[in-house]
Amino acid sequence: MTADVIRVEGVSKSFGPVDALADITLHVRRGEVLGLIGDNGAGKSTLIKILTGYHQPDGGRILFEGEPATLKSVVHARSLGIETVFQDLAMVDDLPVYLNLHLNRELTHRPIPFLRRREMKHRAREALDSIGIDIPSVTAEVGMLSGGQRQAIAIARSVYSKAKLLLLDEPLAAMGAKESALILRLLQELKRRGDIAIILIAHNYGQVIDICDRVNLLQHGEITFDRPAAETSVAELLDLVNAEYHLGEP
Amino acid sequence: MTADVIRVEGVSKSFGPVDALADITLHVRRGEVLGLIGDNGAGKSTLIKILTGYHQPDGGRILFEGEPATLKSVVHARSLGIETVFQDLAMVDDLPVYLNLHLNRELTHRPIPFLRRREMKHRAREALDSIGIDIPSVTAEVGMLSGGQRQAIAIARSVYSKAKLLLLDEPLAAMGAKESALILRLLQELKRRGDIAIILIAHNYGQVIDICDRVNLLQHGEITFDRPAAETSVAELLDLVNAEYHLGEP
Amino acid sequence: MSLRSLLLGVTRVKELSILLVTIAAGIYFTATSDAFNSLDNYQTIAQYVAPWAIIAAGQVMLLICGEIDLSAGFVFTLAPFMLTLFFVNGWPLWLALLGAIVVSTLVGLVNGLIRTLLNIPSFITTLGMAFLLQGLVLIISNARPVGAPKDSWVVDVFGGSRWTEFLWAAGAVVVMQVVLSATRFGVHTQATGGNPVGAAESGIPVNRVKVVNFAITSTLAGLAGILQGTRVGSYDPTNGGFTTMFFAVASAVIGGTALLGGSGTVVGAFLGALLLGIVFDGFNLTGVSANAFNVVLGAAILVAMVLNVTLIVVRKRAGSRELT
Amino acid sequence: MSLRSLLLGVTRVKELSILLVTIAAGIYFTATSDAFNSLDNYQTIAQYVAPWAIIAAGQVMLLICGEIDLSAGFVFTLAPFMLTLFFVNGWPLWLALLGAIVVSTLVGLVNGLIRTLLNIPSFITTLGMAFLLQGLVLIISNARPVGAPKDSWVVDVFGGSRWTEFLWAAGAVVVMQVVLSATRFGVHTQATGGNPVGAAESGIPVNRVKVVNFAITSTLAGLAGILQGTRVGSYDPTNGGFTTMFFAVASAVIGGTALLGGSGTVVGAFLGALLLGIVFDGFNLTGVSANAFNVVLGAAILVAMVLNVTLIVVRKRAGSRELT
Amino acid sequence: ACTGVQQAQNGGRSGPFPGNPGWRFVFVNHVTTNSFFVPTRSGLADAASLLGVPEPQWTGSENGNVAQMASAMETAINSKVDGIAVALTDDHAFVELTKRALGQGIPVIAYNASAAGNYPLTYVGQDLYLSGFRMGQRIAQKITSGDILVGISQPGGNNVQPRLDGITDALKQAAPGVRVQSVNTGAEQAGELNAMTAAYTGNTGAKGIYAVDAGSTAACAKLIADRGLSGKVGAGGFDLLDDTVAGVKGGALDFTIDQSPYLQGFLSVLYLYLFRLSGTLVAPPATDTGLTFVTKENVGPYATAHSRFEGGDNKDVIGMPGAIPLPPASVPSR
Ligand SMILES: Nc1ncnc2c1ncn2[C@@H]1O[C@H](COP(=O)(O)OP(=O)(O)OP(=O)(O)O)[C@@H](O)[C@H]1O
Ligand SMILES: Nc1ncnc2c1ncn2[C@@H]1O[C@H](COP(=O)(O)OP(=O)(O)OP(=O)(O)O)[C@@H](O)[C@H]1O
Ligand SMILES: [Mg+2]
Ligand SMILES: [Mg+2]
Repeated sequence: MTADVIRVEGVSKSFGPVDALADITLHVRRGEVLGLIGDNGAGKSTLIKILTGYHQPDGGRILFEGEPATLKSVVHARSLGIETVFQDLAMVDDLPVYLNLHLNRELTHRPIPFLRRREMKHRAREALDSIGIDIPSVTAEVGMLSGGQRQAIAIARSVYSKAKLLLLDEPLAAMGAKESALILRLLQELKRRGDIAIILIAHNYGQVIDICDRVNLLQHGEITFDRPAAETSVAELLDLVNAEYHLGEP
Repeated sequence: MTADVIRVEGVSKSFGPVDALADITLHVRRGEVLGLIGDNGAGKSTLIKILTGYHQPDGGRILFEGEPATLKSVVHARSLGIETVFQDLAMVDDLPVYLNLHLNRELTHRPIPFLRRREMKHRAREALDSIGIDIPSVTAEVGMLSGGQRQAIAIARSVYSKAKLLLLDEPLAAMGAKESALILRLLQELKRRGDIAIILIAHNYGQVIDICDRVNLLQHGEITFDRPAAETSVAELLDLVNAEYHLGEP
Repeated sequence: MSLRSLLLGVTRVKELSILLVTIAAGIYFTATSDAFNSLDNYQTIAQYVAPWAIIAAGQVMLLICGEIDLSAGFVFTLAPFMLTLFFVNGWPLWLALLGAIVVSTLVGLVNGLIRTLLNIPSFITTLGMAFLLQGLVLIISNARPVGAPKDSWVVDVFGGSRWTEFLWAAGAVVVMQVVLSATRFGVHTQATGGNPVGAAESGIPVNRVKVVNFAITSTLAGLAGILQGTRVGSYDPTNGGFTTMFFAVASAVIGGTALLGGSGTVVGAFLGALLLGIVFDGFNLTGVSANAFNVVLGAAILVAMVLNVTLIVVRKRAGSRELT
Repeated sequence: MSLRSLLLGVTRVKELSILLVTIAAGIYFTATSDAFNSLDNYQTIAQYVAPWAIIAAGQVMLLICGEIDLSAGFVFTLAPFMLTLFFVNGWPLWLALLGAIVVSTLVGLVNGLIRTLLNIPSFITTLGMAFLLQGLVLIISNARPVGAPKDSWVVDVFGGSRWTEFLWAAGAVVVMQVVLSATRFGVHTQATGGNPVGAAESGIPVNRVKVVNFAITSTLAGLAGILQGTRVGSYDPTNGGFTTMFFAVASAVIGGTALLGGSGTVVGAFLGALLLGIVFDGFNLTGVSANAFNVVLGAAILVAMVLNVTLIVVRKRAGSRELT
Repeated sequence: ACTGVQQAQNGGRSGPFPGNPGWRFVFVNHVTTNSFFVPTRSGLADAASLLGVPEPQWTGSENGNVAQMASAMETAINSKVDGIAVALTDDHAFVELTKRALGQGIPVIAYNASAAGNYPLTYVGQDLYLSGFRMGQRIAQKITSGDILVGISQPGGNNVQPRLDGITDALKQAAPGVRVQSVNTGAEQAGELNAMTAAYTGNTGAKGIYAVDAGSTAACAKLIADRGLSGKVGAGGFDLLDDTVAGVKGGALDFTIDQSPYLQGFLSVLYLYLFRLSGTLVAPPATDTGLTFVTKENVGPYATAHSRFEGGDNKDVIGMPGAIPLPPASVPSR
């Protein structure tokens, strides 16, 4: 059993009057996929944005690889090996696909740091093909693409980085069935390699149970449920989220 | 058996080099929910944008309530009774929730056409409550809300209009399990009333089969499959979309 | 308790911080110059403020929907000469004035149509229009100032009598603020600037919204030009121009309007103009000479904005703390 | 076949349409004036173009990342006087020039820091800075022009010798275009303007990108001011200012830079400046009189843009048809 | 950088005169930052220093904006200054203000530009239109037919447009064969050179190259030097920028016009001071500050002295020439 890649202890965060996170404690180990579920507006994205250095927590502490870490900025978090697919995707519409794929990680020549456009295009093509998404051209501007195509680019961007911790905020929301399956297989592949920890946010509990090792439920700003995926079921999760809801009933 | 609310005959659309739609023929009857499925980038959103008057088709024709109709603009389509939830949601981040809910349908006093803000807030509150989404305040700016909260507002906006044809482009993509269930129930309610036709785009085939009367599959710019929902299954749909994919395999 | 909630309500008013900065400027000049607080001086300040405030009332709308009108300053210059042209051709004064205003509106309409139909950026459209109008003024006026008409009720109402120019400014600000915040058109203007695609998808006629706002801005600029010329008693081909447009836009931005569209208030722009007017008048009053004037003006603008931003942060914090 | 694919490639070049418009303007003036095509006249055009092109090379970067520098014109004015100040205080000329450039860079740095740290809109930050610098120039120069230094290799290199000013402009354009399109910094600039939140989420230091671009713009503006003053042989406190800034921004926008950020090219801005230079020179050449000049100028800008937009549409259509 | 330190304290006395409470005078100007008025500001500062009053405020508009000037004058009245000197560049805008100032016991005199139908106590300066008219007459002595180029920095600008009008009118009378082609040169010196160069390139047959503002005049000189046109075309203009003086000296320009801007500042302050000191008894006289054509003959001191009286830095006594060139013959007043 390997050590925790990240540990969150008692983290809280408010936006003015809105208390998004009250007291969050969770952890993920290397080679583990943690599923994070919860209602809309529960605070899942807020937690991810804290772990990725985009927001600063109001209270609590974060341990990265056992060391207390203040995630000052996205650059800082990334320098530690934390990669994110944001729910809003962080795409620049005016830039072509291959540059979005390499955003802030552009390849350059040495010693003169000019862009290696050809190589980036090539790599972009490869990355997207391996995800199995059909994108007309890697030089197309991202603003023209369909919702699922954009999401695929965002995922490819993070998955092909050498991250220690991968944060995925609803990566499959706009993905078709075929594409979802391919991406889930990709995550499984990453998991098998065993050198990465993953936190996955999703509203599709079937997918969560399929891919995740453990499931955490975020309610009222706290983690109210933490169980291995093998020991729970879609039905139980749905019951937890909403007692009135019954599976199967339309 | 009631007449078709809308009939699409041989519609095509290209964006420069990209042929998004080749030759689309489909129809929906009053009181019917049509599920439209297909890969990412298949052209589903493009078709919706044509039906809603936002794009103009390159070829083919559209019959609305039996009459050939040129959907000149969104205003025009809406004046005919066509309402849409766009995949990109069409939210104005700087405006508060209740104004987004009433966008281009603001309530005004008579004879002086000042805004009836109080009433709009009230109605917004009601509409959102009935969907069961938890939004801190209807006067909050939409830009601050979570992905699911934004989507709920877009849905509430269209569902509470008096539409004859309701177009929903992945309305549940970012919705939590609880919220999805509530919205599906809402659609069922609308369907029961029988005076509206609905086209629903979704990647979750379980939901599609649950709620829809009929399923159409959009592939390579054409409708390649048209079957009552009762006569198909998630497994069949998945097989159709991708022969290599097998349900249950992770 | 009621006082507390009142205070709480006040902290939520967007224009509070710029109001406080304006008051601070007033206090500063009261302390440094005896003559600052006199009716006469208030009038002088009002004279600075009025044209900027009137034009800004339109520019705010344009900026909110993501456009800008660089030609407004030259419509300001042109309108009085159009009035004169009609007047000397025998139209009654009130009709000549109306005619000049209509011409101003038409200029805005043309700006808007070029912008939306031909899809040329407003910066260039209105820059071209600005030069065109400037040249036109010179040709019409033969590059010479002419006296404003006199001795008519029209003159008295439109700038001739004391304070009338400022009253028009106040009226324009109130009307435009109401249009912005209490009508569908105002909401559509905000939506057009905030998310053009989304607004169009919702069926808002974004192009029409823009054209109307161009027309409004131009109309107000023409009115402002006539008012100022009539107050001064002289129509001058070098009045207005880019300088006036600049200060109007600056008023809007100081008052909290985003240059990139989406948000802003007309009252804020008025306070921005008031702040600039107080600063101009105050430094003239305390005897700052021309060479040093701009240093002081520039520094004052920067200090005022730093103060403003600080106050906004404080206000937001106070507001949210109370709410929690 | 190869010709066809060449043609196809050409239609995809963004700057093609504005290039065609510029060529059209050149043809027009060739037809109307015998003197247009002469080396002497090319030099005059180059003198118009150089300052606008140099400043625009920076402004394009700023506009792309969603900012604007209104003070660039006054850095242009200030730099020669800083040079003089250092020079008369005994510094060698090359060091004085370097010092003046460094001061320009610092002004940009301050603009950028105020903009990003205090979060004051760049329109106001740089407007305040513009007035401040203008005042400073007037005080330093006592509102009087001074002769530029003479008889030094430094003078010859920096504007003194024929065409050197234009060569610097060409150099600035090439360097900045390379920075924009071939370096990470360029991509980050585009990302910062295109989606500030997304860029920040990707870890791009958006504030630093902005500050650097402010510094670049100011540096180039200072250089342009020194070059022009040295070419003319006189440093004048009325040079530069809002007019020069305006034409630089107009060059950028004519050349296809979006005022709201996200996209643009330096080469396009250069072509925009060239078009403006040809128009200015051409109309003076054909003897348009002073009063009518601006009418013609404004109309020419509008016509050129209409042509440009038409060509863009045609180009896009041609490009896509070929590809299908 | 400004003078003014020595007048920081209010009030003072000077020579035989009694002390004064530190009278504040204000100059309202139409182009406050124009280099033409640098000597004017030296003059008013010198007079103030001499008389023991604070240095007068120099305000108005930077670009001829009449409304802005009116506001500046109004501010001066509001703050109850002790005297106003205003350049009356507009016939209408300053009438009420002048009346109001006089009504409140604030003396008003006009300097540099005057207007009909107004009530300043006096006028110190040279008529803008007249200076243009005289220049036109001078041009007519040399050129009787063909085109001439006349650069103007700001068409409609009330410091330059009247001069252009004067030239045009004078030529219509004295040399109707001359066609005036005005050139819009813009306010900045470098642009002025470009515009004049382009205009000449397009009309190389032009018989003369003239200008009505300081910057354009300097541009004319530079253009003629650049293109080696000295002596081939008529040329001239206004004011005394370095390039202009060098141009006159080198023969590029036939003349330039000096309007004694120093005296416009100096005398205005002196008149206001005496008027106050004497309780209106010393009424200010109307003063023509003269219009001197600076030509190759009398350019000497202009070129070498860098005198403060003409906008330079030199505060020393300037040596007299051995002989004084004859001024124009006096004209009997009747
Ligand atoms: N920048 C912000 N300013 C103010 N409120 C915010 C901000 N960001 C988030 N919130 C609020 O905090 C709460 C949590 O939002 P968050 O985006 O974390 O939810 P979520 O769990 O990701 O929901 P979803 O499943 O819908 O994406 C919401 O009520 C939201 O409105
Ligand atoms: N405005 C546009 N310009 C150019 N290409 C476009 C434009 N809009 C869509 N496309 C292209 O058309 C194709 C169909 O896009 P569309 O958005 O209709 O797909 P979709 O079926 O809705 O996919 P998804 O499930 O991912 O939302 C895509 O390849 C997309 O890149
Ligand atoms: Mg979320
Ligand atoms: Mg879609």
